[in-house]
Amino acid sequence: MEKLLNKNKFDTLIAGLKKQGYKTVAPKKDNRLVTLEEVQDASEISLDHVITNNSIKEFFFPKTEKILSYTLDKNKVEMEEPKGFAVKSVIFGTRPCDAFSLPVMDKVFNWDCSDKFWVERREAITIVTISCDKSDSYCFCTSVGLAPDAKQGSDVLLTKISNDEYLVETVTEKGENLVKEMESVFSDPPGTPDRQVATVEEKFDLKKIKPWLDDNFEHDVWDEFSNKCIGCGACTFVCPTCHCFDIVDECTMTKGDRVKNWDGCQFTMFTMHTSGHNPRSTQGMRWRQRIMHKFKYYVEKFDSTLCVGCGRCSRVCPADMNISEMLELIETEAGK
Amino acid sequence: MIEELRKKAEELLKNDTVKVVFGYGEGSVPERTRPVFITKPEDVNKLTWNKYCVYNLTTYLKRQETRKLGKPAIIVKGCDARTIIVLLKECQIKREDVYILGVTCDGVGDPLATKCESCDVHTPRIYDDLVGEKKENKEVPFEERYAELDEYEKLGEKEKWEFWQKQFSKCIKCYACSNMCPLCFCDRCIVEKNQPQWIDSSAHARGNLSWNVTRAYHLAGRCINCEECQRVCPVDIPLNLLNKKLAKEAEKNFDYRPGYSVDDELAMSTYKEEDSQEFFK
Amino acid sequence: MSKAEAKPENQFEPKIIAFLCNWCTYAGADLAGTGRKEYQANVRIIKLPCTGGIDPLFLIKAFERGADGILVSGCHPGDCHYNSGNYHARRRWNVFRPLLEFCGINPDRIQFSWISAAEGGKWVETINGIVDAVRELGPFESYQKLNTIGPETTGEATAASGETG
Amino acid sequence: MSKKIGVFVCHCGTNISATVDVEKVAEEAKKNNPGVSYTTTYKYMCSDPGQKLLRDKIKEEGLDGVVVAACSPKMHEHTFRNASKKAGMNPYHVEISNLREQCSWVHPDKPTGTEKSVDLVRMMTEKTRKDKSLNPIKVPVTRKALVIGGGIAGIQAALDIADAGHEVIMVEREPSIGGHMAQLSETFPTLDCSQCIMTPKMVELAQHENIKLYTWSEIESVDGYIGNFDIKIRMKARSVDLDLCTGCSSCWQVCPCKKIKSEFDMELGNRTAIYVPFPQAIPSKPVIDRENCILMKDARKRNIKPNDSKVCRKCLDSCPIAPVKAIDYNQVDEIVSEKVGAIIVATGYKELDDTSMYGEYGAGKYKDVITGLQFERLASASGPTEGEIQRPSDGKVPEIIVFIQCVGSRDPAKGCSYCSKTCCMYTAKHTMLYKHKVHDGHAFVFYIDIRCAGKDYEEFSMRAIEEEGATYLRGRVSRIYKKGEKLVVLGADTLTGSVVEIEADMVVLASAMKAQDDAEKFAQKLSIQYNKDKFLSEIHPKLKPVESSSAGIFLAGACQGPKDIPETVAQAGAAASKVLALLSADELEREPVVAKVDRLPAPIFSTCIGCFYCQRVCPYGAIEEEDIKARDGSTIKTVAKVNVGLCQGCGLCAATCRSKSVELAGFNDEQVFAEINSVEFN
Repeated sequence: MEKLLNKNKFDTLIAGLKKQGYKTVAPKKDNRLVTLEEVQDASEISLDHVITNNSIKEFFFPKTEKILSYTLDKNKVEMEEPKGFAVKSVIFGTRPCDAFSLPVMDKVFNWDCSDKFWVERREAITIVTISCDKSDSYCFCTSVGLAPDAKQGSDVLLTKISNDEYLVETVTEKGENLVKEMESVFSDPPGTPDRQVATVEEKFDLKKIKPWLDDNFEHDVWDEFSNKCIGCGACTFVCPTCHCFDIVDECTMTKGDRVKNWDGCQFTMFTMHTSGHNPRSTQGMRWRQRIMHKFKYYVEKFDSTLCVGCGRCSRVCPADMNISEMLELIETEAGK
Repeated sequence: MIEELRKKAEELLKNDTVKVVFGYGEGSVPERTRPVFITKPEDVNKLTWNKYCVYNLTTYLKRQETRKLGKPAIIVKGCDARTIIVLLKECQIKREDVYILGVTCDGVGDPLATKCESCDVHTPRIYDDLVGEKKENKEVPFEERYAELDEYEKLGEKEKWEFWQKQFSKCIKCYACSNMCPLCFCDRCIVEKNQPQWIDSSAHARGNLSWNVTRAYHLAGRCINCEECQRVCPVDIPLNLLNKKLAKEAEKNFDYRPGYSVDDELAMSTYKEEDSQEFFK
Repeated sequence: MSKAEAKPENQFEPKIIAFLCNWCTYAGADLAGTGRKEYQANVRIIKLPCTGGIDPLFLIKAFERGADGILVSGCHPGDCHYNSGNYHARRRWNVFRPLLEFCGINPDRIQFSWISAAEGGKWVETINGIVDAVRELGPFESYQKLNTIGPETTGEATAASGETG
Repeated sequence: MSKKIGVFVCHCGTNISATVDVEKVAEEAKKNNPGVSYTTTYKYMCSDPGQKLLRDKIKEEGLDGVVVAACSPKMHEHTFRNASKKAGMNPYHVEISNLREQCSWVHPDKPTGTEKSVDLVRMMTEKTRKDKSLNPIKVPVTRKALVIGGGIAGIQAALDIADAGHEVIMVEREPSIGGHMAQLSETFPTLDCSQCIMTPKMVELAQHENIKLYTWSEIESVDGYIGNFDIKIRMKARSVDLDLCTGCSSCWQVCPCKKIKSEFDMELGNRTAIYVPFPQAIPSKPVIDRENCILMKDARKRNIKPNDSKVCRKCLDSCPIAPVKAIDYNQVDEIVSEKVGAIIVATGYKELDDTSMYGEYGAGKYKDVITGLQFERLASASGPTEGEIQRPSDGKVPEIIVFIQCVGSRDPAKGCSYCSKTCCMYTAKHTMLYKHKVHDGHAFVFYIDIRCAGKDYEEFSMRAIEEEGATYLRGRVSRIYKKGEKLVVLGADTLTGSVVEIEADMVVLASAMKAQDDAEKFAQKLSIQYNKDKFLSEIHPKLKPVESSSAGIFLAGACQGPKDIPETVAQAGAAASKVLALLSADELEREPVVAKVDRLPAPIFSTCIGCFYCQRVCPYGAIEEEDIKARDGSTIKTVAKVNVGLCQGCGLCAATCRSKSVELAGFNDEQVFAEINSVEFN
């Protein structure tokens, strides 16, 4: 289904969603940051950015989440699982790369056992994506098989066609239902809409990456490229597809919470054994792990690259390590 | 100046004074530079110097990956050189193990970094060699140096709490702040100690408050306000306000500013009988 | 008239954790007992050898565990059993206290004092003083609220900013 | 594995049970605490049957942790730990909940007291769960003592220790032992001759088979800790071989430099460049004063070895020892090492000589304004005037003499607020000595208060006034100026409210006893504390008056503060007895409440990063640096290490360590955490 949405209807749309019991999450500007967060009305929404600082990940897989509470008595333990974590919501105005991260991550959260926190939230949340009308030099979605107006992962895709108008395309049934629910704010689309979509330069050839990785577990490039890495986890935490977590118990004598927290392979402690031995003892090894996981291991296991080309890791890297540069370098090495 | 820097670096590498030069190279975009580690004289052209050289490269003195490269020459601005003084005093480096290539500086960042607005170390206070024209280190009055804090100190208790809760709630516990900080050099950070877990590793409100307060407190009397923690914070928490507040208190109460002299007593390892105790009952 | 007897119904009873040095204040608290000097029962004492051994993390943890107020007390300057422990401690509080204040924690919730082993009376006054003062301030709800990990952390963050209900 | 903890709640007669429902406390302790496997209450836990109950239950119930909820740990922690030890449990698994002093006695409302008691017991149970077995620390002891300073304090202490059969090393920086007491003429309140009682002790010391004496030597460094001090002693070049020299005196008789002010005579007499400070000196062998000897001066000037200078070799030539002369111009300082188990510091005091401080009294300007010690030398039969009281300027016997008390004492305006304690008595003595020698002379004394609080002291000072006729004037002297041959003393008599002007022939200032000039540096060398006046500090002014802040180092005499001879001797004896107790066994046992820096397996070795803040804050110098070495001998990292011999267990290091790599046993991180975490507030 195709529709047209005028910017001046945003108000009605957000208010309508609220009335229908949806929580609305949208890009909001605060100082230098544009973050996806809950909004109450359309005036809070900001669309004048390349990409939000936070990814869509945290709405399905929060940075910190209680997965269990318990009380300890002398002779028994009582456990209670959290309820009500999946809230009916709409994420409005996320980017195609972020939206695509969801089907990529569905694979890991449904593999072996299915993660109910992820699954239930996936069901409860509808994704309304806006195609990118601009990009920056960090963007490389086109190099990992996506496009600034890609539809995968979205329920509804909006694409700018004029300063005030968006072409609305429903992608899934969930999306179609949402559009129907809000029918009044949409109008019919013009016959030949002028889709304003950013161009993103293709930086490397994905096909050449994995074969090189298959052969080059040991290579000087890992250390050389990563020696400026300071070992923080910023890249993994802003990444929409990094999904490692740690589980800790936070408790007193008589009660406690079991908490799931983001963790990241770039931390020294990530692979530290109790004995003190660390199989990934240098930053070079940890950097290799990140690349290998995204472009080799995940591909082998799930037939999908664990990278959507959003470029966030490169933007936030304190030492200006740039992942697409690394991949370009691999491409060059592969060509040698 | 770039040429001079390159020449110096080349010389140092050629005559084997150092094994590696820690410097600034071109970044992925023109508005950024990135740390480079030059080990071969023929690579010195990768060195650059411009207003985007905000990094405090001394953080690489603590990392085993860069330590492995051998004795470094390190390019430092006046502010970065203060870190070196603290590192020397805190036994993290030996003076003979590092060659300090000072650069004089009029300020970095675009717009100008806050730290540069009240800079009184345009010329480094410690160096083996100096590149650039020597500049006067004019003293900046106390009030001016901490003026940034005024608007926050003025807030009421509730506003302060709400302001910081909002800031801390953004924290994702990526630890970029402490990893980037040249003075957060513990092998095992206190947040990584889990028996007992004093600071919750979770990025919830409780854990974020204790982490951010402790990180700042551990820099009391040590932080030289290079603002790297704040620069690298991916969620834009104004961390340096906390550091600056502590620097202000240390200066006010102990008349101490870290990184100005290798001979003074570290503020938090000493005391004076006349230290303030007006808040004691 | 004792405070306990005069206690009105439903009066808020603040919870105070006290970190005391073994040699002076702990002994001072004992002396108050020996002298049967009555005071309010809201304080729980944690004894350490010296105030110099109190890490600010202890205070943070005490607030996390629900304390409404904290007392840190040791030997008078010059009287430290370990010569200089209390001086080092004082230096610590000189920076830590403004830091908490800067973060919006009312400094009246943390009290520092010097109470010698001979000052049983001062101990009683100090405890009654801090209990009354904190009772006035009310429960430290804002800190205690931090303890709840909601199902939606992001939603909670918004709540903390006070913008939504 | 979880501990099995027993909780024993004491009624303390009715002291606790009257206001605390002890049964409920016991019940609650068991109810909700997985660690507690046994609880009971008992009338008197500290009684014999109470202790037996504890011992029996530890065995029967197989307890490995005990909480006794009773009185203050200051009362019976020891009792219960000992009882547990007897039952085969490590005593450091016992914790005390203070239900009496800090609860039942101060909270008369029973529900309130009970509620608090439940909390207190829970806190201690939680701590107990994290208690670790600790064993007393055994430190080997070198059964030998070092005495620093050879005045009366050092001599007395050294003799006491040596007589008890232990070796003593004595180090004195002057050429002879004897100190200030050897300079005194007579001593109060008995007026017996100082040297007559002092010199026999000096001889005894020199001849004692257990005492090794280093004179003209100073302490270079002190390392180590109680029982195990490593001492380096600098033997300053004496230029005289002590083994060869017989002390025959020929050298100093021929020395051409005869006009050097004698330190021993307080510069009122002269000595030669090669000299013994006084006839009864021990050792009675000379030393060459290198500053003033013309040969040494010449060698210095020309930068040649002294022996190559030929300016003057009179002493060498006169030395009758053959074939090798006892004089060796080229001698250099020598460093010797000694190991000792205990140290007594008896470095004494220094008489105030800062004349600039009392410019209005003309000290230093007017020759006839002298200090107390100078007067002692004038009055001494062995002094420069052979006991005649003659004024230094012209040798005239003073007819009118004025004594001014509290010069440099009790004068906050001049930065010296303390009382020198001895001046009232020695001034009274001086007036007597003066009157005994100058029968028709008149002595005036300006004083603030007369403080004569020793045995027979008051009588002594009254004798000076009533029998010897000294005129005591209560007031300060504002100025002294010269008028012809006289010194005009302008003062106030506050009792009559009048201004007094006395034309005196001589003025004696009762100068204060000050700390040695280098007391501060010296104290730092030994890591002991000192007060604002630089007197060395005892660790407790009442209960540990001879112990310094460093274990194994004791204080005797005026280095700790002004003292007279009887007090000094008593304190020296006390210090000696402390040393003897310490040296009585090959090992000493210490409480294991000490800090420890963590050690882990490779490749971490320790989480310590070696910033050494702990070392800087440690009041005891107990933190050392340890290099962690790789197999090839290279240093991997340098980390902190606690010397358990020195550590006193304050925990300052633990609270300073940012990574919490240092912990204090008995109050370790997990224990404190458990205590805080167990406070069930919400």
